[in-house]
Amino acid sequence: MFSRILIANRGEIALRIIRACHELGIEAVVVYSEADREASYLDIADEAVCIGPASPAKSYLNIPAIISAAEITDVDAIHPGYGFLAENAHFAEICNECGITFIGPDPESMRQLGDKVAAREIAKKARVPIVPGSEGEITNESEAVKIANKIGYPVIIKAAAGGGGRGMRVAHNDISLHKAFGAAKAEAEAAFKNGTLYIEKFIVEPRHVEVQVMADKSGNAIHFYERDCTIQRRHQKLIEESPCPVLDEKTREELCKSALRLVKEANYHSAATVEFLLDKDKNFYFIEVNTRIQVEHPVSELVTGQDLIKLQIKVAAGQTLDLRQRDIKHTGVAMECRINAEDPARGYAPNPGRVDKFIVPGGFGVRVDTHIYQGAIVSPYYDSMIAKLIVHQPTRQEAIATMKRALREFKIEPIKTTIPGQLAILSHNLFVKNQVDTSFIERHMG
Amino acid sequence: MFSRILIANRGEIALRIIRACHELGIEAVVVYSEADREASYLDIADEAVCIGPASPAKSYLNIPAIISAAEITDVDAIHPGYGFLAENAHFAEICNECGITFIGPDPESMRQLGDKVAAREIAKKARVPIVPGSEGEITNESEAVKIANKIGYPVIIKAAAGGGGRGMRVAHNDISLHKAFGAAKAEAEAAFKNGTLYIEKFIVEPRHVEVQVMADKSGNAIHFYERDCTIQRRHQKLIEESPCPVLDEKTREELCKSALRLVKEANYHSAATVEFLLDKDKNFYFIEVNTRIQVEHPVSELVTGQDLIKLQIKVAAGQTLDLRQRDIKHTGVAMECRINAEDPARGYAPNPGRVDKFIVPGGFGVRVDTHIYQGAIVSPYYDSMIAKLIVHQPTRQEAIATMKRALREFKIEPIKTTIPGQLAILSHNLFVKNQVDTSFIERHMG
Amino acid sequence: MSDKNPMDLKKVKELIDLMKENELVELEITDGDSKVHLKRPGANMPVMHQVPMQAMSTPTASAVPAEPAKEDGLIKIVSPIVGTFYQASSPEAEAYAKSGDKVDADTVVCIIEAMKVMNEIKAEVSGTIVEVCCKDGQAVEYGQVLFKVRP
Amino acid sequence: MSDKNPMDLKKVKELIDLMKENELVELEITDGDSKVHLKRPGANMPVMHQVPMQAMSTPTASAVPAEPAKEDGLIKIVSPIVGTFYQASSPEAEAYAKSGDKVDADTVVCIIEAMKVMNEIKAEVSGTIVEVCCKDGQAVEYGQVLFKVRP
Repeated sequence: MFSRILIANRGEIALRIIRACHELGIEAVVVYSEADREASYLDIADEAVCIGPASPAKSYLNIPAIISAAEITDVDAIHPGYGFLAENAHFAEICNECGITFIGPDPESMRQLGDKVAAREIAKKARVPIVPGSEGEITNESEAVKIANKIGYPVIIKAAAGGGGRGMRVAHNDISLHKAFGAAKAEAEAAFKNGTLYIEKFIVEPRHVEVQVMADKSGNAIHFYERDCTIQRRHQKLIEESPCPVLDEKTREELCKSALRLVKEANYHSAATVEFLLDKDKNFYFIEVNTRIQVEHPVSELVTGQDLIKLQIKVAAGQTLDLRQRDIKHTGVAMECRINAEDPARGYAPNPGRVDKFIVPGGFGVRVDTHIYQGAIVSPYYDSMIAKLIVHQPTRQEAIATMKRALREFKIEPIKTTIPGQLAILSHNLFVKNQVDTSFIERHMG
Repeated sequence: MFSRILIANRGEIALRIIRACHELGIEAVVVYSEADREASYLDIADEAVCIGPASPAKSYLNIPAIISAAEITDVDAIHPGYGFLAENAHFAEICNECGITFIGPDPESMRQLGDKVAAREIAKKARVPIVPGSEGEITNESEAVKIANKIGYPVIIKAAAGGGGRGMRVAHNDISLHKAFGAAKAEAEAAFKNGTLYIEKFIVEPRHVEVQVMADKSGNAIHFYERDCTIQRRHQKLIEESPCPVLDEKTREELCKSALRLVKEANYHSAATVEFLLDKDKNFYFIEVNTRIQVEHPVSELVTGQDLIKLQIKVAAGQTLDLRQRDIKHTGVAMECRINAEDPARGYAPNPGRVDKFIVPGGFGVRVDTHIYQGAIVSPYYDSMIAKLIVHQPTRQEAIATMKRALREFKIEPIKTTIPGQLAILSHNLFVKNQVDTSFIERHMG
Repeated sequence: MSDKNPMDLKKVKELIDLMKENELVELEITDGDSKVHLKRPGANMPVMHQVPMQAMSTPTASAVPAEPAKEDGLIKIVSPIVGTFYQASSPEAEAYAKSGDKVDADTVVCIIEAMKVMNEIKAEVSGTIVEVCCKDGQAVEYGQVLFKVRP
Repeated sequence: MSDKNPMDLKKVKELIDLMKENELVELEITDGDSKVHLKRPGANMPVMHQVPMQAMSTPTASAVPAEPAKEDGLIKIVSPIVGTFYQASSPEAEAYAKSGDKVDADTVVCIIEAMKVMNEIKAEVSGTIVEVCCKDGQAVEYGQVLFKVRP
C-alpha cells in the first residue's frame, strides 16, 4: 500500500481525499495556490506545498510544479481528484514516467474512453446500446444531412473532444442543421483545438442516469448501482439521487450490467462513471464514460455503505477488490445538493467573497462535505461549489423532507448560494412526482 | 398526528427534536431561558418562548412556566428530551391533565420503572436475569450484613430513587459495609429526599450494555439491538458503540429479547433503554430502565437506519408501529463520542465560554449533532456537552479510524474539550482489543 | 429627585431590591442634577468565573428588561411569568392601569393568567404610565415589556 | 447634597456595607456638584475576543513576497518554482551568491532543480546579499524566501 499520497486538487475533494488517506493510515500531502493559503484543510494534511499563484494554469494545472512538489515530498502516488488534471492523459503519463502512481486509469484507456467516437466503438463491442448516429466523425455538412435524414430529426451535433455542453447543437431540420454544423465546429475548435464532430439522434425528454463502477488491475469490476442526475442547469448538475426513481428492477440490472461490460471491454481499472440517457419508454443509451471519481460519488456511498475513494486508492495500489457484486447492497434513497456560491435570483451568477456566517446542518441522515468554514473566503478563481449536502433515508419522500430541513438549516452569509433554487426544485410538483427530464430547470425554473 | 409540539429542553436535543418535527411536517415550539437567548436553533423553530432566567429551576425545570408556554402557543404535545423533566412523572401527569400529550411513557410506568426495587420485581416476573441482592429495601445495617454474606462480597449499596452514581457504595467486607451503609443513606436522603436503599452483588469488571426499545400504545414492542457504554468516567458515558464488541449472536439475541419481555411486562409505551451489566463470562444482569430517549440514541439510529425520535413521536400520537422486528437490520459498527466543554488535563473541569473557532468534521460515515456554532457561548448554567460525534463504518477498526480522524478535524477554540481524552482512549490497546470494563478510565486514563 | 434625598439609604435599599426582583444588573436614575447609578453582577453569575465579559453579557444583556431606555428615561414593567395578559379583572371591569395613570410599587397594573391562575402584577415602581405595551388577552413571555413608566 | 458632607466616612461606610450585602459592583450617587462613586472588584471584567479572526488576513497578502519587509527595509528574493535549492552548479563549484556579495538584476544567485531540470534563478534586484535563507539541497516551495538583499 502507499505510504504517502500527494493530492493534486483543492477544495472539498482535497479534504475528502485527505480523510480517506488518514483512515487508511496513509500520509496526505496537499498542494495549494496562494489563493488557498488560508484553507483549513492545509492544517489537516501532513504536509502542504505552495505550487503557484491563484491562476489555475499556474498552479493546479501546472504539471511541472505538481511533479516537483511530488518529488520533494517523496510521495509514491498522486490523486488528481476531479477536474483540473483528473482526465489529462499526458499528466498520467508523466506521473508514471516519474515512478509515481497516478490514482486513476491508464493513460491509454483514459484517452480511448475520453474520445467519444472511440468510446462508442467500445460500447458496441460490449453490446451496450448507443444512441443511433454517425459511425465516427463527420467531415462535411452534406454527410451530416444524409445521416440526419437516415436516423431522423431531431439530431444533436457534438464535439468528439467535447464536454460540459460546449460544441453541442440540436437541429430539427435540414436548414437548422446547416447553421448548427458550422457553429458547433467553430466552438469545438476554439474550446478543444479539435473540430472533429459527430452526430446522433437527439433523445427527447431524457433523464440522465449514470452507473458508478470500480475496477481493479486484475480484471474484477463491480458496480455501485446508478445515480439519477436529471436535474441540471446548462449541463451542470444541481441535484443527484440514487436510485433512479423511475427505473424498474429489470431495466436497472441491465443498465448496471451494461456498464460493467463496457469497462471490462476497455480493460479499465480505477473508478469510472458510465453515463446513459434514459428515454420516456425506459430505453437507455450510452453517452460517455467519466474516467475519474465524480463530485456526486457520495450519493452512491450512502446507499451502498462503501467508501469509493478508499477503494479507488486500494485498487490503484494494486490490491484486488475484496468485494463481490453480491456484497454491494443498495439501501434506501440518497440525494445530493451541490451548494454553489451562485445567486439563483440573478441567473446563478457567481457570488464569491468572505463567509461571515457558516452554520452546517447535521443530525439523522445528513452528510456534509465542505472545505468552507466561518471566516473562509470563497475564491473567485475556482469553481463556485462550496459544499455538498447529501441525505440518506429509507424512502424518497423522507429524503426530500430531510434535504429541505437541512437546506433551511444551512446558514451561509452574506454570500448568495443555490439553496433557494434547490428548495424550489425540491418542492416542485413535477420533481416530487418524478415527471422531470434534463430540460426541467430551463422549462420550469427559468 | 400532532400539528404542534413544544420542546421542553435545550441544546442539541432541542435541535434534534425540531429536526424530527419538521421532517414529519409538525410545527416545533421551543422554550428557552435568558441564557439561551442567542441559541441558533431558536431561529429554526417555528416559535420560541422565553420562560425564565438562566437558573434551570426557574426555566427548564419550571413546570408552570412550561405549561403556560404550551397553553399560549396552543401545542398538542410536549417532548421533554432527556434530563430536566424527562423522567418527572408529576410533570407527565400535569401535561395529561392539561390535555397535552406527554411524549413519553405513562406516569405510572415511569414511576414503576423509575423505582429500582419495583423494576426488579417486574424483571423477575418477565424472567429477566437480575443481579442477586436484597428483595426490596433494606431498613437496617444488620439486615444488610446478613444479605451481603448470603450473596457474597463484594456488594454494592444503591439508592432506590438514585441515579448518576449518587447514593452508591461498594463494600468488600462487613466492616466496610457498616461505613458504606450510613454514607449511602445520608447521600440518598440529601440527593433524592428518599433514603431507601437496596443492596446487591457487585459485578466485578463488568461491561455496561443497554438495549434500545420502542413500544407503541397497542402493545407492540421492537428492539434496536444493544449499545455498549462501558467507557465511563464517574458513571458519565464518554464513548458508546453498537454492537457490543464482545457479544456472541446467541447471547445478544437473549439480551434483546429479555429487554422486550421486560417492557411488555410493564405495559410500557414510548422509547426506553433497558440497562444491563455484562460480566466476564457473558452473563448479563438487568440494572435499570431509562424511560426516556437517551443522549446516545444516534448510535442505534446509524446501525439500524431508523429515526428513533420520529418513531417516538409517532407512537406518542397513538400510531401503531409499522415496523416488525425483522425489519430492523443491524449493519456495521457505530460509535459515538460526547464532546464536552471539559478539560481532560484538569480532571475534566468544566470549561465554558465563547467559541471563537468551530469547524465541524464531515465526510463519509460521519454524523454530528450540535447546537454550537462559531460565536456561540457555552453556558456555565447547564451540562457541558457541546456536540455528539457519531461515526458508522462496516467494521469496528474502520469506525475507530474514522472517529480518530474526525476528532482531529474538529476545531473548537479557545475552550478546552474532552477530545484529547477520547483520542487517547481510542488509541489505547485495551480499548482496541475490547479488554475494557467500566473501571477502564479510572484505572488506565487517570 | 431633589425632594427624595438620594443619600437616603432606605431609598437606595428599595432600588436594590427592585433590581434583584427584576434581576437587573444595572440601574441609573437621573433627575435634574440628581443621579443614582447601581450595578450588580449578572443574575446567578459566578463572580469568580473566567468567562469573558462579552460571553456573559450576551445572555444577560437581553436579561435587563427594566434598564431605563437612555433615549426616553422610561422604566419598563416586564412580565415575571409566561402567560396571558389581561388589563382588567373581567371583561366588564375597568382596566387596572391606563396611560396617564399614576402608579406606585404596590399598584396592581394587570393580571397574567398562567395555568388557569390569575396572577396580579404589581408595578414595583412609582411613576406615571406612559404606554400600555400589550393588548388584552395577548400571550406574553418571561421578561416581555408590559408597561412603560415615567418615574 | 452640599448640606451633608459627602466625605462623611460613616455615610460612605454604610454605602460600602450596602454594596457588600447586596453584591453590588458599582455605586454612584450624584447630587448637584456632590458625587460619591464606589467600585468593588468584578466591575470591570476582561473584555476579550474583540479582534476579528486572524483567518481573515486576505489570502493574497502573502502573495506579495518581493515587497520589502517594513521592519528591516530588506528585499526578499523568492523562489518562482517548486523544487530543490542548490547554491552552486556542482558540489565542487563555488556558491553563486554568498552573504556580502553584490548582485544585480541579472546575477544568477542559485539553481532550483525541478523535474531533473536545473533552473538558474536570477536576483531580479540589485543590492547586497545579507542572508542566504535556504540550505544546499533543501526543498523549496513557490514563493519561499531564498535570499534577503539590502538595496
